[in-house]
This record gives sequence, structure tokens and C-alpha cells, in this order.
Amino acid sequence: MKLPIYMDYNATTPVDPRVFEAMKPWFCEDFGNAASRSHVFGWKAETAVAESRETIANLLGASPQEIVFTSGATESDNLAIKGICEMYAPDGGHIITCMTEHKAVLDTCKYLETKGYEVTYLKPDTEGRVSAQQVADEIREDTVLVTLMLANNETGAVHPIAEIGKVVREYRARLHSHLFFHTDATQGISKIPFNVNEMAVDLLSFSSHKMYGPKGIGALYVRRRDPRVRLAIQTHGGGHERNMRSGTLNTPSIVGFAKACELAAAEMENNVAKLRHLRDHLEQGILQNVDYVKRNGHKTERLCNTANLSFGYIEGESLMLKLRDIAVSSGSACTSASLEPSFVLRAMDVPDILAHSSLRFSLGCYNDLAEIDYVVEKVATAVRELRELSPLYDMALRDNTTGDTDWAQAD
Amino acid sequence: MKLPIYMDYNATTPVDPRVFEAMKPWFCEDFGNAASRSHVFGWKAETAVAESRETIANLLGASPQEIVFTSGATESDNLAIKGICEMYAPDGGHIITCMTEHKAVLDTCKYLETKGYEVTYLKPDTEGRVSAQQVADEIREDTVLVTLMLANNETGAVHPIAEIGKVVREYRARLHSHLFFHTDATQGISKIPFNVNEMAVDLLSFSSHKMYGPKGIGALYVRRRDPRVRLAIQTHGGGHERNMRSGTLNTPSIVGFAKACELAAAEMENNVAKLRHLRDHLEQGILQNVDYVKRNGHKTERLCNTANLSFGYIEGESLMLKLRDIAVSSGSACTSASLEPSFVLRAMDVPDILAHSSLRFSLGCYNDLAEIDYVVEKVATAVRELRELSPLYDMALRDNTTGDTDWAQAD
Amino acid sequence: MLQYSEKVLELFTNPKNVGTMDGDDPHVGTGVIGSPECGDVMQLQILVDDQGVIQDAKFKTFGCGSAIASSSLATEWLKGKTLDEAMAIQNVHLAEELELPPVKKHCSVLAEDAIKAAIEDFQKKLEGRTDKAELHSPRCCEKLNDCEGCGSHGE
Amino acid sequence: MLQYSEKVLELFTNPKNVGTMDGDDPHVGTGVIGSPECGDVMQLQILVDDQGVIQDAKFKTFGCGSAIASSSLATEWLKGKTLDEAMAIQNVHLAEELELPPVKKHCSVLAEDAIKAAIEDFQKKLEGRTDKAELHSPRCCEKLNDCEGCGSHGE
Ligand SMILES: Cc1ncc(COP(=O)(O)O)c(C=O)c1O
Ligand SMILES: Cc1ncc(COP(=O)(O)O)c(C=O)c1O
Repeated sequence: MKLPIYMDYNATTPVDPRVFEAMKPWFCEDFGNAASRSHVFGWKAETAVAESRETIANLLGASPQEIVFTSGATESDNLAIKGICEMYAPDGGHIITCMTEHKAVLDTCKYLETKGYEVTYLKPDTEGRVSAQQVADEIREDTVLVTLMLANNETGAVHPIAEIGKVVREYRARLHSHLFFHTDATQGISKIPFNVNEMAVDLLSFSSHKMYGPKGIGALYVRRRDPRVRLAIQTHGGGHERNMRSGTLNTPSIVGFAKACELAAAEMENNVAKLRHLRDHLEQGILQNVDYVKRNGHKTERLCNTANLSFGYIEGESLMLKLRDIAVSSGSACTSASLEPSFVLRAMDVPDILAHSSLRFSLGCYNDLAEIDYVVEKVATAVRELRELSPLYDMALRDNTTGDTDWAQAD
Repeated sequence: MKLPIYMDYNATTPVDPRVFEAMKPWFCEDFGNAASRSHVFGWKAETAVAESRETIANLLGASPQEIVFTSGATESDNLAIKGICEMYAPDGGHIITCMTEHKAVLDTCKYLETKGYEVTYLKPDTEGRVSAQQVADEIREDTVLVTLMLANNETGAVHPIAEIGKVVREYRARLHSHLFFHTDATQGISKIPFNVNEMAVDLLSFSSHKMYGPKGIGALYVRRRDPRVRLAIQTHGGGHERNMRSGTLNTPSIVGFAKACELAAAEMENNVAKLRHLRDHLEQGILQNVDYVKRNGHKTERLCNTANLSFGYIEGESLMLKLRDIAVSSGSACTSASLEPSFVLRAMDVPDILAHSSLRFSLGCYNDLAEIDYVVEKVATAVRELRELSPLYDMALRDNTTGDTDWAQAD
Repeated sequence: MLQYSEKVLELFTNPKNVGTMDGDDPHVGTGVIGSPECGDVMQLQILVDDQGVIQDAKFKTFGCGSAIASSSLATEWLKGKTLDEAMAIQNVHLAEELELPPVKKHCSVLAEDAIKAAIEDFQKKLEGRTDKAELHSPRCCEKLNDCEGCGSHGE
Repeated sequence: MLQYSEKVLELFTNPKNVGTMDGDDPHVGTGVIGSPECGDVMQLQILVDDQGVIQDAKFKTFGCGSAIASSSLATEWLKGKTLDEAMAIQNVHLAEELELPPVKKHCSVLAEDAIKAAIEDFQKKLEGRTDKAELHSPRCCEKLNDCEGCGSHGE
């Protein structure tokens, strides 16, 4: 077994070697600028981009003209949110989002608040989900955008996007208003079969590097029919991408992104089954060997690859230090110098102390059972050793307060 | 000799094989997210990004903290221009630019005009250059930004950046105002030795794919001292890049960009000498073999690799069609369906008919003398054949009007 | 520059009927259409016999490959036709034959206009009118708005 | 998690003086500093002989690697010291010895505070005061603003 073991696939994934192979010729040989209309170097690039666009659209059940290439999900989120608000509610309007969205959404919403927009931040339930009813309850006449992620990066919790999409459609029809639904699907897109029409989303962001494609490339799906969605330009320039996003197209990365989408479409079913099996094995293994563990995020309505667990009475960073040959991430933000625990867990009413004690395991298709067994063993030992050091563990046992928390049980 | 011959390096360049080699490990093996602070995969990426930042800064005489990574020069231009205006003149102010800037600058300025900013578009002289005096004449108390490119992509004309930088500094001191100088150096940066302090620029945009690096990555230099420049955020998110530009860093491309900068620094002198030699050979060869040719752009204050020539009495697109095995671009915009000739040539008072007749040859380090000879020969034949077809050529000879234009002479 | 059809390429590379006739000859009709500023000028000439049949046709064209091919094809088609038959030639026929893409349709319009202008010029002469052939602005010389797929956002 | 120095790693992996003493023993002083919400709690105990010399020291810590190493090092340093000598231990000494990076300085502050709290607790007992050792909020428990190089903008 090769160490260190990578279990932080929600942060980024390696490029699939087949993706890299597809990208290779586009760096040094077929290097033309897709906007060069006057020679074969340009035409080749343009053709590759067009074919890639189609492959990517296919994964979403979209049409190629609905795909706008960006530098990643952050840019897609910015373009979608500011693009809609500035186009349809230039003098201010109302946005609905959730407290557990990615910073690319939250910071953009906060910026819009300074520009006179009103934002409702829905509070998720303790398992990290919002309901379609919560959305319905907040829609107003001046609501211009509902933006809710498909799956949360920290907990894996999956929102009921299809139901929310239906609610938004109904209100749009009823209010005859400009009201759109955007989803940041970055974490979900290769793990949850997704069709933009069935889900009734109008805009969708995603990023190649979360699905075994290269970094620095992403896309925004922008609906062209029922309704046709227009966006205020965010990046001005020559007018590439139907004027929605200017800049020379990144052919090698676009080709790689498309290959990743093609592979995702072909292999999703197998991958999801494998990932769920590994993840459940990991989670059950830990729960069987370690007590006082809390699961963060919904048990079933959750990404197949993600397990976010809080280990009572020990601090996350020290736990990671014990697990140095396993790459995971912690809900303890930043460095422990910042006393802010994860805002996602906090929004779910996870007590700060359990947020500080949380680890996120996010698995990928290169993990295997042997690694899982190794990790379970390592985690159990590390937790035991750290609890021996923990004054809080002593106090809880002495004061008999361990029963105050709803610890997870092995099945 | 391999056909087709690429002579459109101002559109984009192939990736240098040494750059590609440097990038390779960062796709599939060292794939971590530079923002992952909790494991070695992240640390490795972070270190690579830090080292790359330093290499790139060195090329400009800047410090690493002054480099903000973007997806390319278009984004850099947008960030610089909107970032300055929204930060220092949120209620509107005055911008000075030039009619021949890249669309990424012009379209951004046009957007700001709709937001209450006033823009002065300097008119270049007939050789495509503006003077420091022209800038000085237009600076007002409310001028917040002067944005002028280092070298023009179509003609190669080089502006006197150092002199303009000095003017801006003087006025800033005299007016005690927030007045900044941005240059889009995309075309110049690997062909003109450049030091941000000697040139007195406050912000500088450039793009990797114009200098043998990968597409989809660029940078904005943002001065930290004398003065410290702040920017209104354009891409909101986790706060990467000192909060100036969020989104997961594109490690492989950043590493490749840095390698391209390192090579540019090491090889610039030789490359420039070679390119100038080839370009002059090409230009002289054409002028010796073809009459009624006009040079667009300054003869000496010009990029070493660029020759923009108008061929009297024949149309550019048909000329390119004759030169099918040579990749060049034409000042005839778009498709000939659009009747708009190049706005750059138009701003220089090149008559529309000569703009329609123009070709841009932009050479690169993979061209050689044999190719140049081939191209000269091909161009001479093509022009002769097309003039045989040209009613305008007949008319000019008949009406004796060929003397009305200031044709270029071979030295 | 677009990717041209085989037919356009063939006619561009080996154009038929390039040349000039004596515009003062009463049997010759001359049409000049287009404007250099717009990037296209077509000069098309016909030699008409006393039966009103076009015996010969010549062209010179400043313009793109499609413009050159369109004018060459037009001259080919004109030869042997009566003036009425020639008047019936429409731009769509030329465009179809050459497989012109939408952005190049105007080249065939230009050719149709040049044919009509040449016939008109000939007829004027026949009727003894003396005004000279002059440059006509082509019908298609309007700024096209649809820039989707346009290359001006070059680099 | 940061990249830790060798010294921190060594003390984290093999911590010295882990344990608990009887807090009711009049020879024992107990300091507990920090707050679970902030992610750090240190419990530090000293056993003081009648000459006022620290015979033994123990700790338990909930916190990051630097916090654990700082407390372990503090207990090492305390053994054999008089109370006055112990009072003179400053956070900078611990931070230097452990090569703590700036963002981890607060761990050494916490340890200094825990030492002082333990001594104070012992002295209270000596003086017959009966209030129990309690959790002190650490001096460093303020939200740090300098987020440059912070990892919260994770992915
Ligand atoms: C002068 C100039 N500025 C900006 C750009 C835009 O660069 P990019 O397409 O990499 O964003 C280019 C070329 O495309 C350019 O030549
Ligand atoms: C849910 C979500 N949205 C957006 C992003 C931003 O993606 P990128 O860094 O590729 O812009 C991420 C991950 O970084 C994410 O997990």
C-alpha cells in the first residue's frame, strides 16, 4: 500500500490518466487559438472545443450552446449570481440561498448585499439539508434568484434540487416574474446522475478538477429555452462564449474536461457503487471501533464518497497530526489560531467543540479496501491515544455527560 | 520544411516542450489543492505555487506578493480596470486609454462608461503610437486610471511606457490623487525587457499562452509599495490570492507559466535578435519583390516579431486563401460579411481599403529562414495573381492614382 | 477566412473568364458593383451579339475567395444565355452551386447585382443613353449584427 | 494543520508527563486554561514539596499538536524549579524552544497561563483559601484577523 493515502477528493482529484492522454496533443502540437478564423491551427482548436462542448452538455442533458466555459466553479458561481442579479434586477432584488453554501456563493451574495440586494440565508436542518417548503416560504415578488448547491462539500448533504426546481418554476409562472434557479453542482455532478430539465435548474456551476479533470477549467450551464436566461457580462473582452465570458479558450483543459465528463457518464454507476461501499465500510469500521463519534450530514441523502465525523473529546488538528499518512481535512477552520470552527457545521447546530473535533473523509475512485482497513485501524489508535491526553474526556466520564450527545451507532 | 507554416504567434504560441515537461507531474501525481493546509498533497502544491510566483515576479522585477494569478490577460485587464475604478472612484471618474487597445480593455472601459465613468480614447499617430504628452494633456483631477498597452497585437507598435509612467507619477504627486497606471503587456512581456519600477507601472496584465506557456493562465501585477494598490474584488469566493481573485489555483498551469517566464528571462536576448532578423528578412524580401505595399505600425518602435503589411489593390482574405499553407491573420475583421475593417488600423487612419488588404505576420522562435524565403516567394506570387484579377489595380494604373499612398520602400 | 467548399476553392484557384473588354464597345455591357471600403468590388462584362445572346463574359474582382468564385461562376453561366435568361439568374442559384455559408451569401448577391448592372449598361447603350457605368453600392453592404461565430474577438 | 517542527512532532508523538494528580491534595496545584469552543483546553498540575520546589508536573491537553507539545515541555521545565523560577517561565521561551510559527504562538501563551494558574491554585490552598480551580479563558482567545495564508478558503 502506498503512503500517504489520499482521502481528500472533495478538495481536488488527480487527473485521470486517460484525461491527461486526451489533453496531451493540445499543448505543443495542436496549439491553435480557437478564435483564429483564418487558418487550420485555429479551425482544429475550434472543432475540438465544439466537440468538447457537446460532450459536456450531454452529461447534463443540455445543449452545447448552453455551456459557457469558465476558469472553475468559483467563476461560474460569480457569473451566475451577479449575472442574473445585474441583468434582471439592476436596482436590487431578493436572493435566496443557504448558510452552508460554498464561499464562492456566500461571498458573492454578501457583496450583492452591499449593492442593495436582500439575501435570505436559509438555515439547514441538523443534517445539513433545506426543504423545498423552506424555499417556497421565502419566495417574494422581488425574488430574482434561488441559489442552492446540489451537494455540500464538507458534509456531502444533498439538497432536494428537483423539488426546489419545481417550486421555483411554479412561482415563476404564478408571479410572472424573472425568477431563476441556480445550483452549484461542483461536488455532485460526477456522483449524482443529473439532468437539467428533470431538475428544472436554469443555471448550474461545476468544476473539472473535482471530477478527475484538470484544474483551472469549469463551466456554467445557462438555459436557452423555457426560459431563455440572459446574464450581465462579468468579464468583458472580445465577446467569446456568446459574449458571456471573454478570453482565449483553454483548449487542452477544455478537451480534458470533456474527457472527464465522458468518463463520468460512462462510469458513474460503477464508481458510485464502489465509493458507497468503501465509504460505508470506512464509516462502519470506525463506528465499530471507536465510541463517541458523531456523523455530520444526512445519513442517506449524502454524497456516496463523503463521511464527516466528529470524534468526541479530541481536537481535529491533533487527530490529523496523528494521521499524518492519511490526507483528510478538518472542520476546524484555518489554523487553530483562528477560533472559528466550520461555518457549515455551525449552521447545522453542531456544537463548536464537535466542529473542532471533526474530520472529513472524502473518497475517490483510486481508494481501495486495504486502504480503508488501514485507516480504520489508524483512526481507532489515534483517538484512543488522544483521549488519554484529553482533560475533556476525563471530565465527561467523571461528570457523566457523555450521554448529552446523540452519538452515531454502527448498523 | 513542414507545412503549414505557423506565423500567427501573436494569436497564441505552442507550449515549449520544456514547459510541458515541467507541467507534467502536476496533473496526475502531485495533484493536491494548494489551499489544502492539512496534508502533504496540499503543501507540495502550495510550495510549487510559491516558487512559481517568485519566478514570475522576477521576470518583471516585482516581488512575489505582487503577483495575482488569473485565467489570462482578459481577466487581468478586467480586474485591473474595474478593480481600480470601483475601489478608488466608486461614484465615477475619468479613465485615459487609447483607441487601439485590446478589446479586453476597450470593452471594459465601455462598460464603465455605462456606469458613469468618463473615458478618453487617445488617438494614436499614423504609426500606431501615443506620446506621453498626449497623456499629460488629458489628465484631470478626477482621472483615476491610465491604461495603455505595452505593444499592440495587430501592428506591434510599442508605446513609450516609461515616459508615460513618469507622467502619471508626476501628476499623482502633484494632484495628491488616486491615479494609477495600468499596462496590458500581453504582447510585449517576453520580447521587451521590462521592469515594473523602471517603467513606473502600477498594474500590469499578461498571459502565459503568448509566451510559450499554457493557455488559461495569466497574471496581474499589483504594486504593493509606492503606492500600495488596492482593488475592488471582481471574483468573490474563499479569498485566495490575497482576496483579489478567488478560485482553486491551477497548479500545473502556474508551474508551466513560471517555466515559460524563466525561459523568457534566460533566452529573451537571443530570441529577440533572432526574431528581428527573421522579421526584417521577411519584410525586406516582400518589399523587394512586391510593389504597392504599406507597412502598418512604427518601423522601429515595434515588436521584433511583427510585420503588418497592406497589399494595395487586393483583399486580405483572398490573399490568405492563396497562402493557405501559411497561418497568418488579416486586418479584415471577422468574416468578410462584416464590413468592419480592423479598428486598430482605422484608428491609425489607414484607409479602409488598405485595412481590408492587410496581413499580420507574427513570428515565433520556431520559425526559420527557409520558411521566410518560402513565404516571401509565395506572397509575391499570390499578390501578382490576385492583382491580375483586381479591377482596382486596373483602375489605379489607368487613373494614375498609385502615387496617392505612401508605400513602404525596401531599405 | 472560412473553410471554403471544394467548388469555391477550385474556381478561386483556377478562375475562368478573367479579363477586361473594351467598355466603349457598344456590344459590351459593364457592371461594377461594391465598394473598396467594404472589401468587395466586382466588375463584370458581357459581350452581346445582335440576337441578344451573350457571346462572352469577363470579370475582375477585388474580394474574398467566395466573391471571386461567384463572379467566375456567373461569367460561366452567362455565356450563351439570352439577356432574359441572364436576368433570371438569382443569387441563391450561385450560392447553392458554390455551397456558400450564410456569412458569404452576400458574395452571390453581389454577383447577381453585377449581372443586372452589366445588362442594364448594355441596354442603355442600345437605347442610346450615354451615362457611363458607375460603381453601385451593393444591396448587402450593411453592417451585419449577428457576430456569433465571428473571429473579431481574435486573440 | 501546519507543518510542525521536529521538536513539536517529537513531543506530540511521545509526550512526557501525561496524567492527572489528585486535585484535592494540598501539595497539588491545578491550572485549567482554555475553552473547548475555541479548540484548546490545557490542564496542568504541579506537586510542590515543603521547600516550595516542584517535585512533579502532569498535564492533559485538548488541542492541536503545538498545544500538546507546549504543555508537555512546560511540565518538563517545571520539575525541579522553585515556584519563583516557575513564575519566570514565559511563553516566548516555550515558543522559541519549539520553533512555533506565529499562528501557533497562542499555544505557548496558553501554557504560560496554565503554569501561572497552577501556581496560583497551589498558593491559594497554602493560604487556606478554598475556591476550586476553574476554567480560565485564555488571553489569546480572540478572533485573529490576519487570515493571510489561512486554509479556510479550502476548496
Ligand atoms: C494585447 C492583448 N491583451 C489581452 C489579450 C487577451 O489574452 P487572453 O485571451 O489570454 O485573455 C490578448 C490576446 O488575446 C492581447 O493580445
Ligand atoms: C461546492 C463548491 N463550489 C465551488 C467550488 C469552487 O471550485 P473552484 O475552486 O474550482 O473554483 C468548490 C470547490 O472548491 C466547491 O466544493
